[in-house]
Amino acid sequence: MPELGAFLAMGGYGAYVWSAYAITGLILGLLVVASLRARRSMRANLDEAEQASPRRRAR
Amino acid sequence: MVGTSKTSAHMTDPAGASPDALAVTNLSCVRGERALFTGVSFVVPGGSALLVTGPNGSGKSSLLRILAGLLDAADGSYRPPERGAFTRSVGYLGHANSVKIRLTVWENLRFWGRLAHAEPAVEPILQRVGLDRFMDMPAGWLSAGQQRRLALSQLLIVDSRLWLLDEPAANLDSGGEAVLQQELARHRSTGGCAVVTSPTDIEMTDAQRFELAGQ
Amino acid sequence: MTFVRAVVERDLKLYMRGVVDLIGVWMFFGIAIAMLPLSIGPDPDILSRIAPGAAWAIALLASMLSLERVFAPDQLDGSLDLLLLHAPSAHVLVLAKGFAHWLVTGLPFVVLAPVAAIALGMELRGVLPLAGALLIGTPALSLIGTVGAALTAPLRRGGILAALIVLPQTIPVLIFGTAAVSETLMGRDSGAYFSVLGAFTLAALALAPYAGNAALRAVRS
Amino acid sequence: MAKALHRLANPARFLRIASPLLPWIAAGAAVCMGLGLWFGLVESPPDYQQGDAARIMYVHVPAAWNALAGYAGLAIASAIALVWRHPLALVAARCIAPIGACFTVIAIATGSIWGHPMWGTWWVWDARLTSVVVLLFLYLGYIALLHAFDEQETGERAATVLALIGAVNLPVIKFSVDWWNTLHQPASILRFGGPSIDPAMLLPLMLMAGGFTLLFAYLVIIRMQTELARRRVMALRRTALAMSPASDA
Repeated sequence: MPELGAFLAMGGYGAYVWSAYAITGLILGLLVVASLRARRSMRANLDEAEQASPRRRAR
Repeated sequence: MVGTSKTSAHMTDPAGASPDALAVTNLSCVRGERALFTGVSFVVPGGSALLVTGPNGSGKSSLLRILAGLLDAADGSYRPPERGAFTRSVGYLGHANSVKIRLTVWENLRFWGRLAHAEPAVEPILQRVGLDRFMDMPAGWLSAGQQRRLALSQLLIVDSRLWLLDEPAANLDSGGEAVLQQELARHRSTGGCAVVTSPTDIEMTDAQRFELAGQ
Repeated sequence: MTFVRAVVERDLKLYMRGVVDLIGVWMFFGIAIAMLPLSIGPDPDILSRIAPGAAWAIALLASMLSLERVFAPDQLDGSLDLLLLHAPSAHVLVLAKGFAHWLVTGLPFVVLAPVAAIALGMELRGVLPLAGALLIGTPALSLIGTVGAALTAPLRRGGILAALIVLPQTIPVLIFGTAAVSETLMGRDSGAYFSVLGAFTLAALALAPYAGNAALRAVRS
Repeated sequence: MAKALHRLANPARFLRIASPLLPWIAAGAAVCMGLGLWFGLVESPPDYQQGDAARIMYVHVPAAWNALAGYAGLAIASAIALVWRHPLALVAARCIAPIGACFTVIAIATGSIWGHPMWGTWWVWDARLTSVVVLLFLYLGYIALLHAFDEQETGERAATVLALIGAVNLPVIKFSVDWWNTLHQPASILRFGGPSIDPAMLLPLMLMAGGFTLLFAYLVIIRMQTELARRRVMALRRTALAMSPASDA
């Protein structure tokens, strides 16, 4: 597939272009995953704390 | 949520206390999301003293810091007594001694004396608290009790009407306590008033009591 | 102003009683300058070119070393409360503290930095511009530094954090301070750079008291 | 204005408004970035000078814009926190900071990668890159100060003051750095922006910028939800502690 090859080569700048996009994707991806995970675990904590609390409040 | 603090020193006082009294109305203090105390009200007339007791963390120090103007109240108001014949309205003796261990005893007090425009009073006051013998020593050589006396002398040199004393007897030896009681009595006899905190109920001649329960 | 005088004199006395720390700051400056030829190489062309800038940058770093002595000791022993109670306003206290800090870590570099720059190969005609630029610019550094010191006053080891938050704020002073010297050395008219540098110091003089007051209010408890 | 802010400042109300929006923001970010990638990597022509290396622009520039806009947001939230004492503004500010710092790191990394084929070295102290580095230091200083204090509230107040100082000083820093750059390096090789940009490149750039901005907003809301939940947990634990018998100290 010469087209794909040319696309990946990016006119000789492939290494630069793809590494830039990879770094961006990696950082943003990690950020999203970490944020979602932190929210999930904190919500679990919150449920636990509300279960334990004597006067239970509606969420 | 707590609204913006409005601690004006010149609000009209509903208790109708005389101008030489400290009037505290409905004072609240919030730390983070925790209320240290709420709805604290009292009047300390000239010539009298109030002993504030309560467990650690009940907000005794915060109460004094609010009254000294070092901290904002979450709610409520207070009105310090008018200066009258005194040089200042409010004087404060904090938990810490404000002593510079690298300066001599005399240099320590002289600095506060300069700020209070009372330099000539430095040596007489050092005599009154019994530190005149150590005048030229670095304050770091003093014992904890003697450093507390030096902190007390810093309060004396300001000549203020309202004394705010945060656990003044902490670290004081028995001689120092006698000096403290003597100075308090003298201060009250000239029309001054005082708010004193202590972790436990202590001996204090005809003082009002106020207890912060802690929440 | 009795208050300013009293505070500045006391702070100077305290700095001098702990003069070992101060000498440490000045020695840091000297050693860091001496490290430059050792790391960069003794090439006089390179060294003389970087001399004014290096002197400026290292003087800036050195003056950050003593930021934790501006407010933290007073906060620790309770003096800060009393100073605030005695002060006509917190703004005045910030100015007095900044001035005392400048006297021990700004003013000395007005003398030390030209000497260091000559040691690095700067021409003699750069001495006056460098000293002048430092004289005009370092007060701004001390004032900004004082605000950083106020923000970190209650911290046990606040010195590094103070430097970390203050250094980016001092970039304009560093840029115009070094440019004023290098432009003079290149024989160009550098009056404008000195003016801008002076404007920075005046702006710091006008704004630092407010920022410092806000900082002290923010961290007290 | 102030009243509307007050209404939104209620954390419960904020959650009620923001939470349903979240999937839409996420979808918008995904669509924008997907289209942006397609147009940017496939449809748009290579730059006549820089060739395909110019395609790095479609991640570098939106990251840099958002890094800067994030600091503006941080400063605005701090100002609101200082003036009106809105607790939600403090939450917003502390949640913006790490995200803004990450976007700044992206801008620096991609700028460096872009610079290598253009300049021949990985790093050139040009005005734009230097400004972004300074921005990173401002973010890091804010975060460091925020977490330096034992009491969270004190750290927040101190960091708020720092954010505002930085916001006042940032234009001066930017001006100084720009000016320093013209002094030392008359011509910058890296040129983009301005009205002269090819429309075929403008479209993906705008799409990516929109996508990055929506992603930024998405992350901020998620982190604010987390932080608000954490505060609620702390409050519940504290009341539980206060209500428990004093014997188990």
